[in-house]
Amino acid sequence: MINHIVIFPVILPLLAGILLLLMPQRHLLFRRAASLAAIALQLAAAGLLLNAVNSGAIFVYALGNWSPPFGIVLVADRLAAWMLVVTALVATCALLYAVRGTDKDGAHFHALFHLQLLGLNGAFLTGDLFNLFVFFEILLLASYSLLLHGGGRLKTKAGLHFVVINLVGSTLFLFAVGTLYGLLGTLNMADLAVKVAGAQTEDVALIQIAGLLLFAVFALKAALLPLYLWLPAAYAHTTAAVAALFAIMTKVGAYCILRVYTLIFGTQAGPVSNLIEAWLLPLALMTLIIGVFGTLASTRLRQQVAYLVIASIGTLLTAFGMNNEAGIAAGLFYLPHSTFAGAALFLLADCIANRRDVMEDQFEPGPIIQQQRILGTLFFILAALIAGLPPLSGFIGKFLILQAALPHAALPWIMGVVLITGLFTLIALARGGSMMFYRAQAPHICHIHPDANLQRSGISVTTELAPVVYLLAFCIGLLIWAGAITEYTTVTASQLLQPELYIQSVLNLEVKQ
Amino acid sequence: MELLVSIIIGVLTACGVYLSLRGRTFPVVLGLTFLSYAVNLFLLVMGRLTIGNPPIINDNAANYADPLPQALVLTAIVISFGMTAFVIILSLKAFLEMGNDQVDGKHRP
Amino acid sequence: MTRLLPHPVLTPVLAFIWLLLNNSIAPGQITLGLIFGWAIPVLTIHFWPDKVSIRRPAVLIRYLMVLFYDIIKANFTVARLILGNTDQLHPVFIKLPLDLTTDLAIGLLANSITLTPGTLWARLSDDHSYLLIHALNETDPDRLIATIKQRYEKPLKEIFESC
Amino acid sequence: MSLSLIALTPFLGAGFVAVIAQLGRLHAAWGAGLVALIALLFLLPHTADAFSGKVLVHSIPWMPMLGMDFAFRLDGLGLLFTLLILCIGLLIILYARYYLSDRDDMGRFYAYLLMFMGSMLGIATSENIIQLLIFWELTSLSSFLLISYWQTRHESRSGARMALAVTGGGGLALLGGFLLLGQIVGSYNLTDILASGDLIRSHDLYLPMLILVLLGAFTKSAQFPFHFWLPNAMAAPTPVSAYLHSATMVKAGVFLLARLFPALSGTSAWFWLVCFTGLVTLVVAAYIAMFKHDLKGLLAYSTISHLGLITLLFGIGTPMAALAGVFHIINHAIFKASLFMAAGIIHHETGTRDMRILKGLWKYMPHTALLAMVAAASMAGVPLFNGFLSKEMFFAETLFVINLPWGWLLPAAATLAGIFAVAYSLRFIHNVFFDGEPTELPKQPHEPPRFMKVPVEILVGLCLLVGIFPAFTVEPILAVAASSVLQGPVPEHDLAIWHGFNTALFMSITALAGGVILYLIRKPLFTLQERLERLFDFKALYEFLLEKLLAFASAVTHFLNTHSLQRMLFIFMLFVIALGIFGATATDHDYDLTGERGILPVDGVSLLVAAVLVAAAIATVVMHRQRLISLVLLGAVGLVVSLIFVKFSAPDLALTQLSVEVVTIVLMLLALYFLPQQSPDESGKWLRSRDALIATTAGGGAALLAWAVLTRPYESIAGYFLENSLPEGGGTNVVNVILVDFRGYDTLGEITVLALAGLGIYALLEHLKIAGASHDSEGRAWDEDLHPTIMASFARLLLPLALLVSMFILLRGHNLPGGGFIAGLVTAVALVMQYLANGVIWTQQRLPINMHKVTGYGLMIATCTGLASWIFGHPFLTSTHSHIHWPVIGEFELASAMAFDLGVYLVVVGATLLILVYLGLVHHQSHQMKPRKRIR
Amino acid sequence: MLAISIQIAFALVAAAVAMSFWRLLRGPDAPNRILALDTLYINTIAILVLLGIHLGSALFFEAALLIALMGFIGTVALCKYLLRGDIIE
Amino acid sequence: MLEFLLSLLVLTGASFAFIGSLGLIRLKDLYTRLHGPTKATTLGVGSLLIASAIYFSTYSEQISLHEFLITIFLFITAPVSAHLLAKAALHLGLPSLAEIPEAEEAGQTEMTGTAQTGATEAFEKNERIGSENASPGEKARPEKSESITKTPGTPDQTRP
Ligand code: NA
Ligand code: NA
Repeated sequence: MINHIVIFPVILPLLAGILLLLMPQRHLLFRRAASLAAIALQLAAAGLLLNAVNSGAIFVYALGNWSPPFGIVLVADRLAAWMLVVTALVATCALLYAVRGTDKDGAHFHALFHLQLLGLNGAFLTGDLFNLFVFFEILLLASYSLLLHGGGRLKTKAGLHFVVINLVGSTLFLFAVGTLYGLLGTLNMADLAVKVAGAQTEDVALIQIAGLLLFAVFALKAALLPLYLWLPAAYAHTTAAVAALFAIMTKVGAYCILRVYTLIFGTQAGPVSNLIEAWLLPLALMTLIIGVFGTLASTRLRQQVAYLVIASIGTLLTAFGMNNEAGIAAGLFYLPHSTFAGAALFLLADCIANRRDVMEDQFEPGPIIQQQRILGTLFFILAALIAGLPPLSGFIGKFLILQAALPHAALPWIMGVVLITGLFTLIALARGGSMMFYRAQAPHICHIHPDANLQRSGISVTTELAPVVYLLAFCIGLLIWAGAITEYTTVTASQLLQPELYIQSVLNLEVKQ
Repeated sequence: MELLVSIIIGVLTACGVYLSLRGRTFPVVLGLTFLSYAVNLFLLVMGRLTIGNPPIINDNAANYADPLPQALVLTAIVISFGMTAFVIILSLKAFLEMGNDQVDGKHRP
Repeated sequence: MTRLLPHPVLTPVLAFIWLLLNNSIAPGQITLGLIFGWAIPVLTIHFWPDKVSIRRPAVLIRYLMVLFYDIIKANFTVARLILGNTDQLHPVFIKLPLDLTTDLAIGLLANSITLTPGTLWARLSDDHSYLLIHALNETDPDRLIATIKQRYEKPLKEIFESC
Repeated sequence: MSLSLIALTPFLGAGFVAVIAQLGRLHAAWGAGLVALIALLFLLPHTADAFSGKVLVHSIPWMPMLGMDFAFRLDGLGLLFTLLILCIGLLIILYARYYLSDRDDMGRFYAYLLMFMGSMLGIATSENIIQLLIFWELTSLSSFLLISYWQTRHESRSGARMALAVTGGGGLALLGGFLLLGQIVGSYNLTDILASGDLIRSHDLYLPMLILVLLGAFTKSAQFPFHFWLPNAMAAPTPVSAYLHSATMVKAGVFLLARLFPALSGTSAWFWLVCFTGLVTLVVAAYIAMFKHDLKGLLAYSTISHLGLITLLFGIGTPMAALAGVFHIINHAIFKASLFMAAGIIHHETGTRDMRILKGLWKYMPHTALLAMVAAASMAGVPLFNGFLSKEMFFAETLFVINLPWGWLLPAAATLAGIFAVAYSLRFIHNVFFDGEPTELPKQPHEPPRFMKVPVEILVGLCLLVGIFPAFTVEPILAVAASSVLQGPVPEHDLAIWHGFNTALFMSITALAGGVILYLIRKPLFTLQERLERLFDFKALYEFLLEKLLAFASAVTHFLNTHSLQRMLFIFMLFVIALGIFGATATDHDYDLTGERGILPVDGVSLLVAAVLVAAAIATVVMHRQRLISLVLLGAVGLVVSLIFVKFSAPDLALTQLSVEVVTIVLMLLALYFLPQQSPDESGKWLRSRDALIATTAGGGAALLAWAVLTRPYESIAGYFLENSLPEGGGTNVVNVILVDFRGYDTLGEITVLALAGLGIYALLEHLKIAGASHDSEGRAWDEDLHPTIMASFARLLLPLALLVSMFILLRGHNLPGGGFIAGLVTAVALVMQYLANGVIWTQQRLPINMHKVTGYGLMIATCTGLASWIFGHPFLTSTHSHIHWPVIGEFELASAMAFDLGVYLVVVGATLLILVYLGLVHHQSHQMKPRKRIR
Repeated sequence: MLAISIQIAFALVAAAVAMSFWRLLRGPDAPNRILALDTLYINTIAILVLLGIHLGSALFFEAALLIALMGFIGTVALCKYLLRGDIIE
Repeated sequence: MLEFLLSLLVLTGASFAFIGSLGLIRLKDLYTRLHGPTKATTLGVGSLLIASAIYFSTYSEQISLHEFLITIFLFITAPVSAHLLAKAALHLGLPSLAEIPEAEEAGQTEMTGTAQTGATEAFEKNERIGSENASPGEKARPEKSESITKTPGTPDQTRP
């Protein structure tokens, strides 16, 4: 019996994208409804898949009914399902925020949005290295367009940089895939894992090079030091809903690092085992430091959140970089937290900027804003959340990461950097928040934006902030069900560190003609 | 022949890298095109060099070129075509919005 | 009728080309050729504002043979010129007054002139009254004009523009 | 169950209070009081058990995998703190109700206060140390809110931020310490930790763990040199100060010392670190307190000093010292809370806290003065007041090291601190209530409202009761608290005022007498202190460091991120090269670059063509600044690349490359129309050389990699495709069968990319308006012939032919070079030709097809072809094919892959034209705009 | 004999490629370079046809066909660019 | 016999292709050079295609005539490109050995071209010094210095 649910996360956004493209452009409400319905379906599909893989089984879906390693397979394991669920959740909130108005700032927002999800979901599910490249390209091209959605000078500049550097990255990806194929003669990741483990000593150096080039590609997507430079401007200048969705984008890089360097170049990889161990942890720690320096140096909130995203990727990859079960499990707990928190802050920053007239989100004393109380409270909570202060999920994540670091040789480094950067983050966020909320001057409230009044009537502030609150609620959910979730992530981590099951599930797949 | 191909790949890569490091959008686009040529050739020859034996099944052929890299390159060509088109238009937009075609929107006289 | 079969000439031509492309005269290919030969003109009908009609097919064939002969001959002439002392060349621009009026006929004339080595169509005057021709080595422009008018323009006029 | 509710009630109550505050200001106060009472109510059932020395633990499962539960604990120490927090909390709630003015938002205040109360209760009742830490950090957060309550004031904001940074930062250190502690013990439960003292003390990680834990405790308890946040936190409303700096916030630190005393103490590291810190804090803060003109400032430093005293006691480490420490915690909480409240009353009624202005208030508020005097006497350690008892115990304990060399220093320093304490207590009373007639007060002073004094009266009463009848009042709770601190029997002690003439009494007398004398000769000391203060300004130091940190962070951030693409790419390249070199060298195995595979001979034509390619590529680089020329050269490069594809048996690729090339050149030309015709020479020689070096290295790397792989023997999965292409895939063109069948999923993704490019470009071009140039770059006007007539007619002639060819390529693709991509591109090119020859509008009118739809339907067809296989119970994209025999026509092969290919075809046509058509429209509009000069 | 002739023919066409390319590099102006590129396209067709005969494979035909059909578009576009700037107004 | 015919055709074709490109080197101005490719297209490629048709008709099972399509397409397209090149050259005022009739000069504009005379010597001198980017006509023109003009139309839209 073929489990078709494996491919739902790919088919649904694809069909949604196509239908939204074919739908008459004038029926905005209709398109919004369709778009939301589609995301709801994806959420359901991801949830079902998560439930299915929770049994421990790995579902392999042979596309075109060609047996691996010849055809392309989708592989749904715990990790993939986890990523799918996180993506669907954050996308739902981003979309809910976008349908309030920013979706009509440019053409084809909804189609692009769903195709972006197609790229993300496809990347999480695929079991084929070249296919991963293809879905990278989908998610990248969609992200280029979404990034530029609505237009504007700064957006264009940031977009240009983002596009060009990613094009170079794509080229590098192909060089790496090509080399691997040229040496090992296969593209299926499970098969590659087998072939890499049995590689000839003559080929070891070349395989290493290919593996490391891949690392550069994934590090670029993940915005790991020194390849993070594209991110601050790109995330700070794009539309809020898009920035919120992009909170998951860097995690694709992290996902790929985790997948490829546990499966293909992991502990079982013989002569090239633990290929990036020497690189990942130091770079991740430095990324964390640089990200936090950026948050300290930021002069506006959205920029600060962008740097927080970088810092969170540093933290996440620190966890993965420990290359032990507890570390990976901790990272997998931290991943949704940082995604939700980052997304929520991007959305909130937009709400704040919209109310501060020309001050926007600059860290300068401005007017007292409408709904100061509720926005301030949310900001305070989200700041504590992302800074990793108790009792929210950020703290749990950080705690788990540090706990995982205890047996690690680099414990002093990890603990020192994580704790000190935590302090700096606290200082940075307290400064920014106090500047915007506490130093608000004059009790007058400005009404400058033409649509501002409409946006700020009582009902719409609820819908405006609802996505933020949902994201916050997800984080609280992470806290409350931390037990179940850490159990899931721990088993996931052990599944990743023992890739035999994955490899066998893929390579022993029986294809019925 | 292998050496020749390697050199070609190397030169195309070098030219692509050099051009993509330039400060104006147009040479950068040229550079990206070069890089895609380079990598397409690289991918193709990863199935090793075969002359005169296209992977088209017929009774006379003794052996065939590896068809898989070719399929991959075809995909890569089309993708890079889409990407190139996008970046061309984007650079046009950037030029319009920034008043010059410097990649960083800066104009150095 | 015009909508269903807009270009009675084009349909068989396309079908013929289809067979050429496929190197085959299998019944299936003939059918396909006819289908495309019919469908493509129907789809591209808007791109053809006026109908092409060949009034004197025999003259057309003779014209093509003349052209073919001229091309081969001129090829050798020009080859000698290029291999010889190129400093001795006497290139010249010549205005060729036109009697032809339809675009297609003028086009074919210009085409023929260019295909024949040694002469080159450079420009069509705005009022379509003459063609500017560049000749690689010509000392007697009037003779060239007369030759072209006699060998090419006259048959073309007969084929496309005779009433 | 109700154990866990003690700490959680205030949190729930905070929300409740915030809501009912909407009904009226005072509702908030009543609500808060009620909440505190309820929490007390939850505590009551357990008091008897706790008093009897039982340890109550209640767990709620949370993260079982990690052995982490929500676990609450109530023992003697916990009980003591819980009572202090709740009782003083209640008094503060009452006091604040009168203290806050009409302008202050009571709901917010009480909500924050309750959150803080809950956090403190959580610290006091946590069994799990990580949970303790959660509440610990929550006190930092909620105290931030409380201190910054008057947020419009600068000192409130900065004080709050400072407190948060220092205590929050300390909390992070504590997290580290607790993690290590958990690692050592193997459990985060206090029960286990307290039982593992020996294991902990002998562990390798003991010292780092101890330092981290102490960092947490010392920052929270404002120990030197982290003390500076506390005086700055005085910007908080006085009820907050009274609460935070008497019984709660700062006590959390010493609570931690007490809590972990059995596990951590008893080593020389503990002794030196804790004693030394406590001693320095005790003396320095007591000294500074003498000179503070601000009433609350004096109390703040006094608080620091007393915390130093308690810390020192725990540092001494004897059971008796620990008992004295617990006792002083109680006493200090009582007298310091009352003193803060008294200071608050004075401030409230006079409008100032400056002791240089405050004078002779005795006359106006004698009742308050009396209360303040009792509390101050207690603070000074005057007999009959509670402070005296614990202080004397402290003096006695300092003597235990007297036999060590320099051992006399400790009692001497303690006495000195005692002298200072007496002096500042005296100053507090004398300067405020006596010392002449008040003349400069902002307000006319009078006694406060009746109920504002009640809390002070209660506390002052306690000072006296405990001071006079210690054995009947404080002894039971002290004993049970001390026993839980010591995790064992409480040492013999006698809580009495009189213990006979002993050294401790002598020290007390010295302190009292010395204090009075010191106060009398204070004038010259003030001048000396003013100079010293500038030397040891920790707040300034903190701000300086913070400023430097920000400046450094800014410098680093801006140094790294210059928002320059060139820099990003440069770094990327460097990184890649570094990785490449690492990969090539970091291996234990020797290897040859060249493998063992035989190589193909080179023929002349190939050599020449390769030379042309290399020369063209290099020429493009050399001439790249002349854009049109570099484009022509690029065309040549592309052509040669397709020739290479042909040479190496890849006809499909050659076809694709050729068609893509045409469209790309057209696109680039379309863009170039608007762009400058030349690139200026911007990169200096150094930059060019640098880039050339990088480029050469990258190119060399690629070449070496290619060479290494090409010369190695080879095995791949290709055989499967060659074998199965015809029987299973139904086509002889294996490349095409891979594209539409074996790896059709890739292709589906790829056409999605193309469609996305179309959509994205459409979105980019929407509203893009750009004026065209009226002249070329050399200043020539454009040619007037828009659409050369003859070219137009030839283009039209070619259209049906090209379409026929594209159909030919589409249909044969499955078996021979061709397929949907190439066919689509040929169709697109045929139509592009029309645009070139006849212009956008003319062509558009004749091609009334929405390219969005074409793209969409193409994708739809491809997807639905894939979905159709579900009907037959096969996975997505499973193909089927069969030979159909049609009459007349003959054998026909039909494969579902052909439908897929049709989808591909449509997407390629749709997306390509979408791009060109909309760019064309931009061009068309450009002519309607005023022409602009060319920008070079 | 045919084999030798083909080798000679290859040499001749290769020389043609070299000369065309020389013009492409040398210029001196855009039309000259475009002309050179156009000639290169024609030379490529020649090479493809020769390769077809040389290797006895008909699979090069489509490439030659496409160049014949579409190669001129590059030339036309480039020339139109020189003439009008905007090539598809 | 067949092989001889094939060899002849192949050699003829290759020779004309060669001569066509040789023209690019030997001939002195663009207009004369334009005559080169026509040879390559017509007799050059034509002979090769005939050879190919004969070859494949002989050595494979079926008659191969599709080569003629290439010729047909080339005969349609090549003159168009040649024409446009000539037109562009005239427009740009490229130097010519032949005298350009007055009405056809590029001088419809403010051109100050020098190349109308068609004097061989002057032309050759020009070509020798002609730099990569400029025809002699362009060379004579003074450098234009133009300031940046902000393009109207799209105001900064950083925020909607
Ligand atoms: Na001619
Ligand atoms: Na005074």
